[in-house]
Amino acid sequence: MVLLTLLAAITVGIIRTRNLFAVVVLSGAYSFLMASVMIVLDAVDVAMTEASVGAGISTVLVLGALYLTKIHEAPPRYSAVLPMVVTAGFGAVLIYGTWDLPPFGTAVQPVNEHVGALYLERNMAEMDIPNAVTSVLASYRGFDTLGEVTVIFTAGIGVMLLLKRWRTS
Amino acid sequence: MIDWFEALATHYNYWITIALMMAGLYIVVARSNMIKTLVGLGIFQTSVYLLYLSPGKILGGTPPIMAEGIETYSNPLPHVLILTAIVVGVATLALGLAIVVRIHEAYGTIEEDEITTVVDREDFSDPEPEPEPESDPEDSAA
Amino acid sequence: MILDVILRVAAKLFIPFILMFGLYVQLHGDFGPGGGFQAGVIIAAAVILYAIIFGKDAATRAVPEWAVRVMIPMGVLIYAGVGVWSMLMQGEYLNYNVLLHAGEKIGTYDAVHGQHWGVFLVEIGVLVTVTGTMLGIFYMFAGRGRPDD
Amino acid sequence: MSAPGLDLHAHLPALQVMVPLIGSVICALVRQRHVCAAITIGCSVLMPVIAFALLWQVQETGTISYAMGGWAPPVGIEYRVDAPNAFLLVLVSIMGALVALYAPRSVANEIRPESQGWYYSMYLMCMAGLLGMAITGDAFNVFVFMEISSLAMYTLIALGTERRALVAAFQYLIIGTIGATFYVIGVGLIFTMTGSLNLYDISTLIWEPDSTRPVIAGLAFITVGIGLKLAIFPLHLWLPNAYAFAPTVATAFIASTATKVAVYLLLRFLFSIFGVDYTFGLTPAAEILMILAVLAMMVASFNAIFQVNIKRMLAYSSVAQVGYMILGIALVSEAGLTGGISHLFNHAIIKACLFLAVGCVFFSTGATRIDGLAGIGRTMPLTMGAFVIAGLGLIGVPGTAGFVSKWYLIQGAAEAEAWWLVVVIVIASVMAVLYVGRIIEVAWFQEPAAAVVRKPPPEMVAITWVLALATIYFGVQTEISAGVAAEAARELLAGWRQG
Repeated sequence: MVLLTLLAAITVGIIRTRNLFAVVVLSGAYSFLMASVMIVLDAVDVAMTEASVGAGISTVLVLGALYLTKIHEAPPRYSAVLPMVVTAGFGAVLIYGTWDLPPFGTAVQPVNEHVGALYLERNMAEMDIPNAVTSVLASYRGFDTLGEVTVIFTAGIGVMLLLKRWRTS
Repeated sequence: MIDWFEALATHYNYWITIALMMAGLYIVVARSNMIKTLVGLGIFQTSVYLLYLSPGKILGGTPPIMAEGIETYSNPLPHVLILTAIVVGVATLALGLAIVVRIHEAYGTIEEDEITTVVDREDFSDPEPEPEPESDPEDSAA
Repeated sequence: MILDVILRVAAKLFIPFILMFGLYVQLHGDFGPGGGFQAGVIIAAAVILYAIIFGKDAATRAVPEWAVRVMIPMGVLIYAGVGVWSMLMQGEYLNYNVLLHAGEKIGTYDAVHGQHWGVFLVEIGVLVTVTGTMLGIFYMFAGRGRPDD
Repeated sequence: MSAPGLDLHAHLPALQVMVPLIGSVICALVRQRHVCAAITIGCSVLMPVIAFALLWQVQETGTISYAMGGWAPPVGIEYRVDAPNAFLLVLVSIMGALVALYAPRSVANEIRPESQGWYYSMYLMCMAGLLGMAITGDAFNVFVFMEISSLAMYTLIALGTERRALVAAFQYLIIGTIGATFYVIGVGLIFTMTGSLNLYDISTLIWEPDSTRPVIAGLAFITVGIGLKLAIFPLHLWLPNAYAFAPTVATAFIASTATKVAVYLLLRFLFSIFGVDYTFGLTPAAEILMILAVLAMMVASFNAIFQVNIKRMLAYSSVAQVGYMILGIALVSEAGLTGGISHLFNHAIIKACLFLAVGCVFFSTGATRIDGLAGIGRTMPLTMGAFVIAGLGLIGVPGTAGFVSKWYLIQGAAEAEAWWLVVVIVIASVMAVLYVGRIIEVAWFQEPAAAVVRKPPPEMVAITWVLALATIYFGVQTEISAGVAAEAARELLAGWRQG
């Protein structure tokens, strides 16, 4: 819970800072905190990914882009009323939606009883792979992962299409 | 009152998740700097991960890696979904940054407000003023 | 300059270990946290570290750009290829149960081993594409150069 | 692929997505532009064959379920084909094939030679993503394929010839990602309450939870998320620039397929999964959608009249046409839905034809502004002839495809005794007369301004004419499109729970 509160504090910092370099550093810290929260939530695989992607690769990429562009953000020109209203409406719908969600940490709720429990039951017999996350990722929902690799592929080709400097030009 | 406290305690992670999402969305909608917009988008997406992961945690459970003598595991399915979502997030970020770099080369600025006025001028005989670049995503949800 | 030397030596010491760790994460993904994606990111990070300290040219000598361009589609091809293989073995797309025949008899399959093979190959596909893409994107950003404005 | 005993028939659902996906990857590997163009055309032409086979199979044997990885749903990911999405698969794959046949010289004209191989790769990937969204029966898989197609689309748009294309692509990237994230939030809420991601499974579990609030909030998020993708009226602001500045091939393909797939997803969620009782019984979805649809038809048509860039004018018209489709949904009746679905089909044909005709003009003269088209009808009569036919279809003149779907919509409105809707449809059509008429006036009745630099290649004109003739064909022969649309409408109205 302390971690979650810290996360919120960092976010406020990101909103208020105009120096983009500081924003990048703060968002790196945000990712590490997020990874810690994920460990608390037992999502070790996800935490590892978030730490390496969010704090590692993303930071490098944003820094690279900053190097190619500029570091300071101009003060906003328009008033922040409309965005405030949008955000407030969004939050209201979410609060409405999450109000009746089952309390945190209980085993007896649909999400942990239906398909999720099936994976845990069947995993060892059908896969013999102890890490259930790996077996779900690569086999039970393997097609999603193929899609995920394809997303990465698409982004890679897209970036190369946009940024590649050809010798002939 | 008791209800409220109970709701606060059992749903605390949801509250923070919502706060983070709102912050992320606010940055995306309100800020004109394109890189900051992308950072905000990252926060917005990352906070959604918590929405998925929170219900999957079982108090007293362990990570879903099978071992002798452990009975309760947390739910692996949300973890898998979020792994995919993280990957999608970084892919979007990379592509977005690439476009921003190209925009900076083409326009010399990465402030969306400034560019919108330039875009308007390029379309000089357009009688309609260019609409605000950000849309209002809540209109049809309300 | 002294700082530079320290960095270089430290990097030379660290990078092999980072690469080893990446491989460990890749191969140990069945038993602990990790897998192709995390390993790919870690390995790419090692090369990026090398590029930051020794320069992009040195990095492109180690992992040339054409190799990256081949790696990106190759990983997806490996992954999708496993699916085609399972289709050829009369199973549904990406059905690893049917990848291996059990013994001589046709029509019986060694499901658990098939799953192991399937997951192993698929994770390699993920590793190749992720490493390639992360490096590719980094090279693109690093090679663009600051525009003169 | 001809291993002994390989039953291709059983694998059609997987092949529908995997062929363009693998084709795209091979394109990226080869990168020779002529080879890539050949691969793209080959894969694209194969797509309608598979799609028609699937449609036929569905009509013979009913819903097809294909378990990816051999894991029966809900554990694994399911591909589920029934009448509505088989119809959509046919539409997307035909458009993909026609645009691919049109593509090579247009691409050679607009994209630098070194990039063309990758460009084709992105085109195929975009198609694979859209087909994947249409065919899958898994809520999260929809998101993955949505992102595949979107990332490919951002890239395609950013490669437009003007620098404004970059800004358009960036705005689309931001809004598209917000849309996708909203969708994920919605799916997350529903997943938390039902524990399942399989769409069919969700439809059976949707009434189970004690509280409907998270599910309704989830539905709202999904609707807004998809709404951003399909450019429902107030969420449409990304669309005009994206269509206006993207390369011709990308515009024609995206305009004729991307919003259609999003409409399908919305139909799927509102009708098949939640069911009419849930969606329209517990929430004011119908009323909200109807107001938005009417606003879209009026405001966007009005905007279209005053555009100077012809592609942007057509883009605003697309927003208005999406309004017609949403109106069909909001009527919640068989006639209304039939109108909406057949309008989806007809509009795809008409809009593709218009954009391809504009592409021919751009190829020959480089003009994108309406005043640059002066007298073009006299110098390029063939191309502009096709444009006029499709333009008449856009207005909804009897004898063209546009008339058929509008007729069903009017019928649906009349059944609901909402006479003001009939008036709205007529007014929007009159505005279409104005903006299409303006082009025709400039093109045929003004002295030629721009010289035709070169004649458009025959295959480009031919494809444009195929679509123009299709506009007339489906206006006269209504059994095929309206018939299948009516069948899909009946299936959707029945929902999955009852059926």
